Amino acid sequence: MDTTIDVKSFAPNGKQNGYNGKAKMINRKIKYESELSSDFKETIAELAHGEKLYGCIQCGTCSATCPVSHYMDYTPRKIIQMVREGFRDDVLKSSTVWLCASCYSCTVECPKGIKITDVMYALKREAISAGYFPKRFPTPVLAENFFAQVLNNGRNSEGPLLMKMYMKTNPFNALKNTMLAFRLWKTGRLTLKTEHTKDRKSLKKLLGSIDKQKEALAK
Amino acid sequence: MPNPEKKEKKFEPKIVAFFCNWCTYTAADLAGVSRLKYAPNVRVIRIMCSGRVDPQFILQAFASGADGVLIGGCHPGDCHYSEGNYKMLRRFRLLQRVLKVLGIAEERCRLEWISASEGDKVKTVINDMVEKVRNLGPLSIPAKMSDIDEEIKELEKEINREEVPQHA
Amino acid sequence: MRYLYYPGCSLKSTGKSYEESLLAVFKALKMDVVEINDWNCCGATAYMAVDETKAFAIAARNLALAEEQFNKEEEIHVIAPCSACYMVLLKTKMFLEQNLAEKGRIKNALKESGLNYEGKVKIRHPLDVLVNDIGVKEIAKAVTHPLKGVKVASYYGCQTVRPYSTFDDQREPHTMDDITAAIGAESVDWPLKTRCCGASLTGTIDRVGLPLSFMILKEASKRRADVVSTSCPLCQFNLECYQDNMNKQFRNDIHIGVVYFSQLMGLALGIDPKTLGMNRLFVPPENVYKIMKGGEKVYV
Amino acid sequence: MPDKPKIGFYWCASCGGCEESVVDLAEDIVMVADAVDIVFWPVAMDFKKADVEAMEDGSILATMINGAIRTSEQEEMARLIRRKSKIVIAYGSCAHMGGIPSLANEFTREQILEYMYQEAPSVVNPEKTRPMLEFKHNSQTVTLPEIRNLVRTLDQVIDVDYYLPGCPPTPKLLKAAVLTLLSGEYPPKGTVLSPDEALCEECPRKESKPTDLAFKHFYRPHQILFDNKKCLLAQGVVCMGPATRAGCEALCINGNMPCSGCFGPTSRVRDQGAKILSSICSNIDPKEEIAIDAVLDDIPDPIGTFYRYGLASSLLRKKVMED
Amino acid sequence: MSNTNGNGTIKGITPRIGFYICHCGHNIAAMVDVEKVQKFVASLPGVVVSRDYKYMCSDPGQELVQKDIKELKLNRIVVASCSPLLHEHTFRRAVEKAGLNPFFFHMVNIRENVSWVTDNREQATAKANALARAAIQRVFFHKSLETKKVPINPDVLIVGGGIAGIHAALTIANAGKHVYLVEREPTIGGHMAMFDKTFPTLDCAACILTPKMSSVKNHPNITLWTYSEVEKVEGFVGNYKVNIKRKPRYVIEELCVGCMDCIDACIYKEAKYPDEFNQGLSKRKPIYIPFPQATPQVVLFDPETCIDFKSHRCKKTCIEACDRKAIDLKQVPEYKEINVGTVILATGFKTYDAEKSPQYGYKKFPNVFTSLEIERIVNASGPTNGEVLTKEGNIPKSVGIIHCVGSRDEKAHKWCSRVCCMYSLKLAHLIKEHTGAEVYNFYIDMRTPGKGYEEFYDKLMNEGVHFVRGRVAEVTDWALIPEEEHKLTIRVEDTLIGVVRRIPVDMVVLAVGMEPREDAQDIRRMFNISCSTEGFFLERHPKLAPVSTFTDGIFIAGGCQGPRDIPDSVAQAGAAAAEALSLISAGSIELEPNTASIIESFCSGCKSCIPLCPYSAISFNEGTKKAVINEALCKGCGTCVAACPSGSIIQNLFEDEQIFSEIDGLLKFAGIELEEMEVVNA
Repeated sequence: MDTTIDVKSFAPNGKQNGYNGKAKMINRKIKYESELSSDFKETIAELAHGEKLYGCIQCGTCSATCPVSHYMDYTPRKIIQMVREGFRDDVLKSSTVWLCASCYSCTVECPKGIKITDVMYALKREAISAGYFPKRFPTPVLAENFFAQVLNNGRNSEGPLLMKMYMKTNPFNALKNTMLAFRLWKTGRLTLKTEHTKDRKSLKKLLGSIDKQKEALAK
Repeated sequence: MPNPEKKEKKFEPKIVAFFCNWCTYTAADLAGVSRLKYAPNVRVIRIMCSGRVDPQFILQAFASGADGVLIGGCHPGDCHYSEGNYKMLRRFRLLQRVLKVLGIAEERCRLEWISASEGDKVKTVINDMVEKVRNLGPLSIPAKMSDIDEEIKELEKEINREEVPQHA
Repeated sequence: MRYLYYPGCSLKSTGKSYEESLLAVFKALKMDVVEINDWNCCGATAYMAVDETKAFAIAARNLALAEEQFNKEEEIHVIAPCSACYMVLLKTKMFLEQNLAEKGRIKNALKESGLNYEGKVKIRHPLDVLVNDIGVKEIAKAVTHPLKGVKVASYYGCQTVRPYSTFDDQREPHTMDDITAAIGAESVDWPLKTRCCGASLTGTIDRVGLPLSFMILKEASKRRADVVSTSCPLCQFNLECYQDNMNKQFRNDIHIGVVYFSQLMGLALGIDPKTLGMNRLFVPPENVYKIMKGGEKVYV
Repeated sequence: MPDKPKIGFYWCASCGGCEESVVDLAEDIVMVADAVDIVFWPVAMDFKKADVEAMEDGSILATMINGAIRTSEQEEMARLIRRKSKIVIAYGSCAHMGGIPSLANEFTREQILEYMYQEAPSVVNPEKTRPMLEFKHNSQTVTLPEIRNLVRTLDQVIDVDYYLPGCPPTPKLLKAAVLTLLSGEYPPKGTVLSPDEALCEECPRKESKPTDLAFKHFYRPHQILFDNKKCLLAQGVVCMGPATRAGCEALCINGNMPCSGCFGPTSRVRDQGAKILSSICSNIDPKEEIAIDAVLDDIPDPIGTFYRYGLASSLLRKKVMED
Repeated sequence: MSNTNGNGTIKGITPRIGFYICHCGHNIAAMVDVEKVQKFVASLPGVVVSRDYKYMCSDPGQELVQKDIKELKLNRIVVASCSPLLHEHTFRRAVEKAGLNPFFFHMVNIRENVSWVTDNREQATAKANALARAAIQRVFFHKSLETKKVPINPDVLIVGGGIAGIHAALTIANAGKHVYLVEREPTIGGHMAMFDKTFPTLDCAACILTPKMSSVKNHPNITLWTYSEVEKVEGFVGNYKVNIKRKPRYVIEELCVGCMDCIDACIYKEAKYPDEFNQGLSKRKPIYIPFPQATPQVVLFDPETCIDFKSHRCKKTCIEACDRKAIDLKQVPEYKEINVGTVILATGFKTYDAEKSPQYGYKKFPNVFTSLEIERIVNASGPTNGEVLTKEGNIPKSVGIIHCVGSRDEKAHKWCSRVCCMYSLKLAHLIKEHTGAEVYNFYIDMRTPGKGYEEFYDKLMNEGVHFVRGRVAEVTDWALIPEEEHKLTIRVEDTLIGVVRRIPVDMVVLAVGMEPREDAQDIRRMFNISCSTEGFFLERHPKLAPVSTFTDGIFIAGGCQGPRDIPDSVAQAGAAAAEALSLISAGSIELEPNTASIIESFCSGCKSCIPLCPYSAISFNEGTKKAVINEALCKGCGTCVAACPSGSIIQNLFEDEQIFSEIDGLLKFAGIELEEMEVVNA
């Protein structure tokens, strides 16, 4: 055991060396195999229902066709490669996952038939369960609230949903959009009333059964 | 005779396949060269043409204990001998009816067109068939026959036993 | 043929005029359309990101409800006008066909809530139904006020034609353009028919979402479109309601009507604009109204 | 007449036609009766089982058993006869291949009993009474033989030396067989005492068979009027002749009916039904599945058509009961 | 009715079987417990010796068998190794050398059928056991057979007059054998004739091809039939009968000298119809010659566009202009029947239809060209006399070349077309040379495996051509910034940098891949060969028999077998020619003796078999009233055997008893195997 080296000791802001963040321009760009997660690609392939992602030829069609890739910290192509190589933490912490607008153009264009949008969904779920998403980042908050609302009511009510999201993430934004909300209300396109299905009991049973089956499966 | 109870636990269907030399056998070779993994339950007999498959072979295979029979030939119009596969197709259609009446499920006897290039089809067809036959369970005609034939062996024993006291 | 209609949440709120105009058009074309009883949310994009099995279960509930509502012998066609609903229902159906284990799980869950799903339902987009079942010829026949001279930029958005739908070309869709032609208007040839409008981001990360919408409107104006025709409540909301925000942010002055294709159809079929929910628009399609009244177009 | 060879006849599951065929020897029967000593022939003379049991093992030269084996009694008798006879000849289609009785192998014993004693339209049996194997009456036990689960050919129960095929065998073949026995020059064991080639060889209509049949339809005998000169297959009638052993001199065809295969297959064939199926189907005209099926619909009962006499001796022997 | 008797003798012969199982290095031994199989077989009745060996096909392996045959007096041999399609002949020859009839041998395939396709060692071993047992049972019934030889007709048919067909034709003709070269188009030359320069040496394609084309035309041993198609093929190796249709040119080929006076005289003063040879980029008249070096130099009419064919009211100035009276507007198709011993198919390929990838805007934007169109444009004799211009007539300032169009794409073709990287480099060089434009190559992977190819890539990089590693998502006229206005913008991720780029260009070149011709399936049916999944003709073995097919005497060369460049096509054509010549000089070929025969004494003359034979090998002998098989015509399919209702036909190597015992061997063993597996798993 004496021979193993703690790789973290090589970090530029580690205590062992003297940089202490003074040289911010210099970023560490090395990965050790021990930092990687070898089963990550299997996990994601399973969650995304496809092993095709192993066959990525890194052509970049996904990135080029993506309408938002230029805002992403890693382009979709890079994400696929990082998934394959087990860069779990970097992938799950990336903004790419949350910027994906689910427009499916990458899935349609991929010459290898990789369902990239589904990979992104898988990564979103994985990031949420790993608790990796940024706390005040609105997309996961929206997703979670949406989830709770549909669980309870069976339907989504856009007004209350957006209100809640803005309050949780950026109350300032809510103010910015007050005017818009008012106009929507005036044209009859927005209510603060909560919509719901009639038979909420059966819905509860349905979702409860899924939970039960999952628990049984986990055992 | 393996213990039937044990057999049920790990039922591995036995499937006899007749593959035509030019298409399906070549495709099976291709599957091998491509290292495609498939269920080991199918044992192949090479014939020159699916037209050579005598319905007797299929019945014999079932009678000897096969749980399924697979016949592979060239696609219609592609037969190396121009029309042998059509001859097989016609026999197969009627044989299926005979088998049905005789209680052998349709899935146990299968005719597939697999061209020389379709190594992956060999794999999918075999896996699919093994799965379907596995779900059907063992056919085991020899075992069933020997069970039924027990009834006449019993009598034989009885006669041998009874004869002495009766006529002594 | 009877159709079932699955509105989804948006068509009951922000997309109200989509529902109003679509049902009016269906009625005008003498289609027999019934709403699914007690439907629930499709699960949509955001939901998928949290719990996939539940998302599929909740979507499958709608499919099961559809089967329950129509008898066994009948073909069950469910019209889902919202792109997201359409895509999710289609995806659920296909997924359950392919992933048998998951199908079993969901069938069990449905059974516990007193439902059963056989897999008979066909999911249809209104564009698909109108072009492939009714046919452009029938539509053209029903037109009373052809929109001659109106230049329409057909905007399909992303999820209507991809990735699972097969009724139209994924890259160069044409069904909405076929309808545009049938109602006497003219289609603008433009490359952004299926480009993402950023709807799912505009509300959350507007820095990314807004430019996407802006580029679409900009190109439509540049190509002299009088109106943008949409087939998705999210696209319509996004492209229309944020026009003020866009103009402020990109120091521009874009004012282009963004309407549902069904609203344009309704106008051509002689339906009163109010019935079509045109009064709910923030940016009324002025040029369309002007041309219909025989006036001159004005480009802003 | 101690020198005369002893001969026996016995019948199992059969219609009696085989017994009749012995009488069909006509004047030759006198020759037979002169040459041999018939020691056992229940249908014509009064014999009891005990009489046979009393005979010395191997004391009968040859016994001809006709009929399939379907009850315990028949089995018992077959075994008994086997012990008492030097040579056992399976006489007629039923003993040879199971015959028509073996079509019962398409069903289970239970199905048959249920039909016979409950479901048949002529039966009134609300109590669902069935024959019992044992019945006590006045302190006496009356027994009935048991019906077996399977109808068997004779050689599936006992060792058989020769086969005389046919339903029934022709007098000519019987006479030849008896002469062979008397000659003492026995053919190899297992021989079928009939020419080992197909019936077409001796068919009077052989000349009229065309080279190319290309079946588009099949007809059952009641569906068309046959041309009484032309090959029946050429008329679309399923004739088993090509797959059936010769020897009958085309009796049925001479009666303007197709061969139904009672002589069984040639020695090179294991399954007569499969062979005629193969031959006929290969010559069907269409190539498309749907069209092929349409032609095959003209053969509504393939088992009854191709296995009329031989289900018990076919490769599968019976309907398979899957668990 | 059992087929083998308990004491293991058949008709008085006691089989003495030798069994040999091959390890094939690790190929078999890694998955099959070879020793276990060897021991199991040793316990079977009739087996005298059972051995395993590292490589049975090696000389020592074969010698092992031969030694045993002699010393142990073996009379039956079973080898369990690879596919019989690979080594059956090897072992039969070895057995024959040891003095045993080669057909007392049987081969068990435990590599392709077992070790390579199974991932469980116990199951693989059990399967190998079953197959071996079946073979042991079967070989009991093998008989001594003689092989049959058929003579080879020395004439050769070559279908397709591209570079592969031309080279094969010249090779065979130079060897003194007669060749029929049949080409569908009015001229030979194929795709190569359309190219400008060839990579990597930049030789002018016409300069190196034209001499070969005229050699073909002038060669005494070559019968050249252009504008002709094969209609029907009958027969078999050594003796094929081929029917060929010669389409009417409406010009008598023997009389025309290619002076082109008739073309000048045509009532159309201007060319009006798209010129096929120039990819429709220029126009031709209804009477034309495809290109100046066309071989043969004979004009032809296009009846679709010639006025006289449509209205019969033309002044026929062309006929008047021809001194040699070569024009015959009443010409009808001519049918030829030839006999040849071997055939070489060199029917070539087709380029991918770029319209099927709409994201690149082919046919939508006028300045998007395919590579074949650019070949013609840069060619000095092409539609623009070698000037590279946009449709508007301007010299492009920037050109984008998009690689892999239609290749490496599940929605188009999965395969790599092999030639596009190199020809794109060549076109980049030529365009830059002609225009001085900025040239961008958009590639996924640069594939330059060939002599001098990597050096050519190197040269291009030094010439300042841009290389962007990324597959283009879209070519669009959607301008986002002023410099993109009125240009085509290419959207691509520069994957090496990790940034999405938008690059405006004046001209786009689509490097379209190679695909099988539309009628490849018809041709393959006609010649009774197979196609691989993608539709190219299937070779007998990808490595060891790359130009042979599963039908003896039919060889393939060039683009019809798969994407390849000129040097490879020529090499393959040479190989195919050598294969054909080797058959011709052997004079005859040995055939498998798997023919069928009728046992006369058993046949009842029912005629069931007669119509079933695809080769009309069965006839009815009116004298004996029995059917007879002509073994010279029989190809050994066995259909008649399966159909004979009285079991009177036997097929050598596939006799009923052989197959029945093989079935039994496979199955009887299965019971034991289950028990064995349970022991293993317990």
